[in-house]
Amino acid sequence: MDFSAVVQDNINSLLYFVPELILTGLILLLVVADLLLKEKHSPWMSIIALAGAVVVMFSVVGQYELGTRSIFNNMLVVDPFSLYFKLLFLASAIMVVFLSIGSIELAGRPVGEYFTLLMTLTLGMFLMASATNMLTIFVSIELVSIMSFVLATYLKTRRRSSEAGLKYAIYGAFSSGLMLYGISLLYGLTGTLNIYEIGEVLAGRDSHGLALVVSVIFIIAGFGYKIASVPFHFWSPDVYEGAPTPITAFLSVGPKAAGFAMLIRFFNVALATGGGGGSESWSATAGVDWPQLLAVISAATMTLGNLVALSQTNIKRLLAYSSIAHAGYALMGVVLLSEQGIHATMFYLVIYYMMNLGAFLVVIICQDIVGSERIEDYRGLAFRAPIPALAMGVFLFSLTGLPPTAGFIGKFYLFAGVIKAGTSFYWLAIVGLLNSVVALYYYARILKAMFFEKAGEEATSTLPVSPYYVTLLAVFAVPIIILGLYWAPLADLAHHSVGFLRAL
Amino acid sequence: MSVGLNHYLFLAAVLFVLGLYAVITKKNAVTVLMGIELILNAANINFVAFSRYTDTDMDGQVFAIFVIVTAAAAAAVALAIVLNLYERLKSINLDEADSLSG
Amino acid sequence: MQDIMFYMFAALTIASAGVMVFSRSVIYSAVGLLFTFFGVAGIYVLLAADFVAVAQVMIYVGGILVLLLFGVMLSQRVTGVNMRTETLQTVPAAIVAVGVLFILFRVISKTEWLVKAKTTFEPTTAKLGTLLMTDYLIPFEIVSVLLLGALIGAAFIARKG
Amino acid sequence: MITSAILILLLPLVAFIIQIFVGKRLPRKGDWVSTGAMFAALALSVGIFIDAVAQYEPNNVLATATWDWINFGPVHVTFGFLIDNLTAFMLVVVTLVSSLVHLYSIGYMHGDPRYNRYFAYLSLFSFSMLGLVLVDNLFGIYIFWELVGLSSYLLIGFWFEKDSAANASKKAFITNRVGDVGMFAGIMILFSITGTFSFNEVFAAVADGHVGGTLLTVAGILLFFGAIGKSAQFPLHVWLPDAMEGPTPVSALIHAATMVAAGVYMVGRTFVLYTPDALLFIAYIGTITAFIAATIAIVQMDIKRVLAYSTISQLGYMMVGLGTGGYTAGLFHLTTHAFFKALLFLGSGSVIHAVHTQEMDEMGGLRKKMPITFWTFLIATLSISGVFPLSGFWSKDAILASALGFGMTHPAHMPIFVVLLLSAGVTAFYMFRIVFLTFTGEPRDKKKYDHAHESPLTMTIPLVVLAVLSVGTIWWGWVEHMLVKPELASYGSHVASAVEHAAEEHGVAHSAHTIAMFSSVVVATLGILLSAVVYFWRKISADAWAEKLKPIHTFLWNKYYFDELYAATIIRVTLFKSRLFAAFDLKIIDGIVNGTGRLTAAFSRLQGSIDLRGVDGAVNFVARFVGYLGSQLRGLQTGNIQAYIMMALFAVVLLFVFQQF
Repeated sequence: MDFSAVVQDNINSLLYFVPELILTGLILLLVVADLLLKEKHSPWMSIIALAGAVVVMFSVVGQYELGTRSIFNNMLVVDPFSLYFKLLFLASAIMVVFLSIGSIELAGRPVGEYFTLLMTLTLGMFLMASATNMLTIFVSIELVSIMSFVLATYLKTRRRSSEAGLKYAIYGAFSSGLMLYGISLLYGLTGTLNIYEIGEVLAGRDSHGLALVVSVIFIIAGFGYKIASVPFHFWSPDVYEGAPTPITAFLSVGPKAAGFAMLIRFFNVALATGGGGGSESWSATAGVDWPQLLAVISAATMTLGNLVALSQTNIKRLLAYSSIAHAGYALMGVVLLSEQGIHATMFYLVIYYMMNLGAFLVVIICQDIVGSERIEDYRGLAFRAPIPALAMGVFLFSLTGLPPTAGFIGKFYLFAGVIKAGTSFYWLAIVGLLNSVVALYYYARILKAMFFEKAGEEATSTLPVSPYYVTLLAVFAVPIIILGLYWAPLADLAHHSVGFLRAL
Repeated sequence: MSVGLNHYLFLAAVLFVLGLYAVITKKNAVTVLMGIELILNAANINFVAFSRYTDTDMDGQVFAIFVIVTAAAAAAVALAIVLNLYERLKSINLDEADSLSG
Repeated sequence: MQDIMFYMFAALTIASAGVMVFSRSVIYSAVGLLFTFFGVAGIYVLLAADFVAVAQVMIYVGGILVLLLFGVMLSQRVTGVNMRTETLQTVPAAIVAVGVLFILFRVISKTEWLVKAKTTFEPTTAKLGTLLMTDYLIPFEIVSVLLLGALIGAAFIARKG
Repeated sequence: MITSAILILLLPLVAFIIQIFVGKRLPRKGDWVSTGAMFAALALSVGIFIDAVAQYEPNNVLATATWDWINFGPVHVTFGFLIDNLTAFMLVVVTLVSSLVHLYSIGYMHGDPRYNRYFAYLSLFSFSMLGLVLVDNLFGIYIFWELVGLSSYLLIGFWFEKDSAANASKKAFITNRVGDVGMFAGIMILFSITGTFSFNEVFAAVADGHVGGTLLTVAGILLFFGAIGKSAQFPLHVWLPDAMEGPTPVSALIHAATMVAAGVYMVGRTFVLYTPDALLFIAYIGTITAFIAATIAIVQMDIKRVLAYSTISQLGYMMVGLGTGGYTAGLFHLTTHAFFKALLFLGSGSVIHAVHTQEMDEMGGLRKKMPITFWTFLIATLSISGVFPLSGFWSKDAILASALGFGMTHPAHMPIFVVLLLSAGVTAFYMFRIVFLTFTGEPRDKKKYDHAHESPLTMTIPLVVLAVLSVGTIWWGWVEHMLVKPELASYGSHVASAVEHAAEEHGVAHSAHTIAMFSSVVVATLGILLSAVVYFWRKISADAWAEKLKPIHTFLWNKYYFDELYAATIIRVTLFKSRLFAAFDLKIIDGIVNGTGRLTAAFSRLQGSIDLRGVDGAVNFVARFVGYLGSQLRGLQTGNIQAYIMMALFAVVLLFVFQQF
């Protein structure tokens, strides 16, 4: 491609880049507004952030008409797959703004930087979902990571938050170092950074042996750190516990989903052939059994997450482990490298978004009204604050995967996918099933504390819950029930969005 | 034997492992960050060497530049975080930052 | 000639990296890192990447290292704690490190890289500049947002209150 | 008819919604909403039933309705109703028992602070159970199955102020989930092969031979796991006795007509899926359950616990019926049992309501105080004991005949019949033990006796209605015609052969009937007489016999040393030994008397201890082991970031090694 053609392509691509441009504009607007507004805690910041996010959302929806296209000289791609994830990121960002507004932890902290960083992080996730070049993949991961470090440290005067930030930063920098080294090896092997070309090169050769395995394992370290899968999960419980709760909620949903988007795209484009155009499955290239490797990671992730969650006493930490376990479940769909599996994972991530954010919302409310994160302080909550307790019941049921909640349907799709893939993955399905029994145990423990145990002597009064929170709870809980009964629209959307650009 | 691609790769590998070792063993947070810089440098040597020795245009060099820039950004934030922790703990030893565990 | 230069720079890089890693004094470590960076810059020159070499010196030596030293000073001088860094879990770390090194050496020596030596040496700066403005326009823009975000974040965390 | 079906399903759901949200503000706290809805559902069900009778044909499908629920790609799920004779039957049973329980609860729960909540849960429960009966696919049945589990959890833990109730509900829920996992896996296997959940399509696929062999056996057994959990079969029956912590009407509902019946119903509904091996598995599980539970029941002193074990035992009978090919017999027993067991529970509730204790030690002589309760209870007891011509006689006899027929064609499996027959005697023994200890003799607690009185009308009317239904000689005729085994000739070869083993027995069964009838009457009479000798005429003293038979202790001890070894494989030997000793000590104190009684009692004690220590122990052991593993893994999270990094690196090396080899 000659010079002028490249420039022309860049110019043409702008049309496909509108949501990101608006988002960038929003970030700059927030920076300027923060400088202009005298008040440090002006509600205007959150209003601007929300309004901006909604505008971006509309423009993302509009992009569905544009079809699939590779932009900016194959650095990024716009396809239904990325749009689906972008909508999910926006939905998480918007809900986290709502969560943050009420959070007692964040009260009195400067809002300007907070929303600026939040929106920058969202931009990073957008890029992660559509990156198709190892360079954009790396840079967008860095963008998300660095913003996450700062947000995790946001309560900088508290020791736990500072410590969480430090651990996150060191672990994150280390992971991107590993990943970078992996990328450099892959670059040397294939001579290109573009994942489509990588796929072609790998498909054209039969043996790659060691170097490919090592480089991909290092790259998995980078993705695995983003989605917090075993054995790259170690940072997440500590960070989730120490970070401000709205940020914990966000980290456990947004960047995790972005990591999944990237993982799915990378594996299916670069390391597998076939598929596309609605055909059933892809097969791994290069004589390396990637599916089995991913399956082992998936099984280890859900098992470790669930087992360690059993003995937790802090609810944020418990949810951290539970979110590790859920990453393991969601990985079940990725393992197959098939359209059906990806569909299941995408579907599950949205449901996970609702139930997990919902659970964290209850944690935020309880920090406010009970003033504790310990499960034992949740005793008797059903009588003191029935609405949050009831909502928590819905979220936990859904997380467990019991009908008629959306969580059941999500798990159902995952299991259906794995089982349909044939006998070689039955073991994974069995591990998943056993895990869901273990999970029930610790979720039931919270429920038991809330519904079946009495609060201590000193705590018997009814606790007031503001209408604002009640509305938010309903926003999460009602769809979970509705989707548990009628999930066709969401499943259709996910199904429609599976098709991503397979080759240039 | 004249110096070829493999020599550079071996050099990078040694640097990489030294970096890993520093990251794992050093108590001082700043030295740990230094170790991470070693890892990044190792990767960069790979990129530039591949860019030179294989038929790959200049992508590797571009990548190296991006790595250097993002490393600067990451280091700035990480240091800010380290100093912030220092204000809380009066220490930047990582083994003392273990109140979150289990 | 090139070969001798390589071995010199490689020796400098590894030796100073060794000092960085094994020294108990933070200051020594920093100095070791400084020379490592210089050594790597030399390697870049040998690899015909003049611009990257310059960027290495400017950003790493001028920026990052100063930043790190600054961090050391700021956090240690105040309390008068001696600037030593203890080590922990050295034995398992050594085992893992040797394991990784072994794997990497095997990988490097077993793999058939697509070697096609370019013997010409031409200045890269202009070419890189063009690339950043054309093919790599979007990563370039992303990095600018990243720097803005990092700036805001670092400033927020570093400032009092 | 579909409209009625939808209404039947919606009525309790609407009642639930009304109750949970505005129940408190309604007059009488809205008990009439739930009760009215249930009676309306009953009327509609009876309507369907009459239709079914009017257009009678074996295996008649009265109506179906299917809507696309979700339809694309690999997953095609429909939602629909299937109404056939079996459904019509179950609808009547469920709505009838449920309405009576509603009515009864008005009196029983009077004054409870969460009165409206209670009725809301009852409605939710009825809704789930009716949905389970009505749906036409495996997916739907699983969803309602879980809903039944959920509402039972709420009802068992209704008095959560009691720790025991909170724990019991949790235990019930988790134990059930263990079975459900198997069931889910079974459903998914069938789905993965046939690509559909619909009963008809799955059955058709089986008939065409798409599914078969070992895989079908495995799928069938996995499905049956669900029934093991819900219908409290060995070894997952441990939750049911504890579940008595719920209010007594709930016990009647859960343990008589609905929840436990769900498993039996499910097996009946999917009957054609089971291969001969799977059926044999079911039959043996049923046999073991029937016997173990019956023997344990002998020594319990808590009236509700005895009934709980008797339920487990009777469920075992039903499973044996199904497993030996006696489709009609098994489902028939389900129906009759629903009525007489509901009656027994409601009767015991009436007693408990009067004397405020569940311990039979503190009762006695209540006959004069509570005549209606006594007479209805006696009818139910006669029925469950299999006394001619009450309903229980017919259904139990049908099962025994089925087992005997099976044994006659396959002599190796004769023990099933023998054990069942023995258990029938034991059943008669322990049931009459309740009657004698509770209603006859001198009052053992004078104060409680003086306080006792007959229950109010809302409570006694259901008793009388159920008593009338328990007499029901006419039942058998209906059922035999309505619930004919599915026409298996139309299904594929292997199923045909599967059920052939039962089909050819049909001829045998006729001759078996006479033998079974005779022997069951004899055994029941013996059991009743024995019980009367010990507990009514008190000719034999418990303590004296305990002393006399000391050598037998030792003998028993050694004999069961094998059992002990068997159990010790599950938990540690020493632990078990000490507990076994403790169990024997207990036995001497309130032990049993007469020779046979003595033996059976010792046996049942042992069974009880295996049950409590062994099975419970195994469950606890697994739980503790998992917890231990978790806490060990938790130790990895030391808080030191560098340790994390090293572990991650170590794992990277491991992954590499894994990938290479």
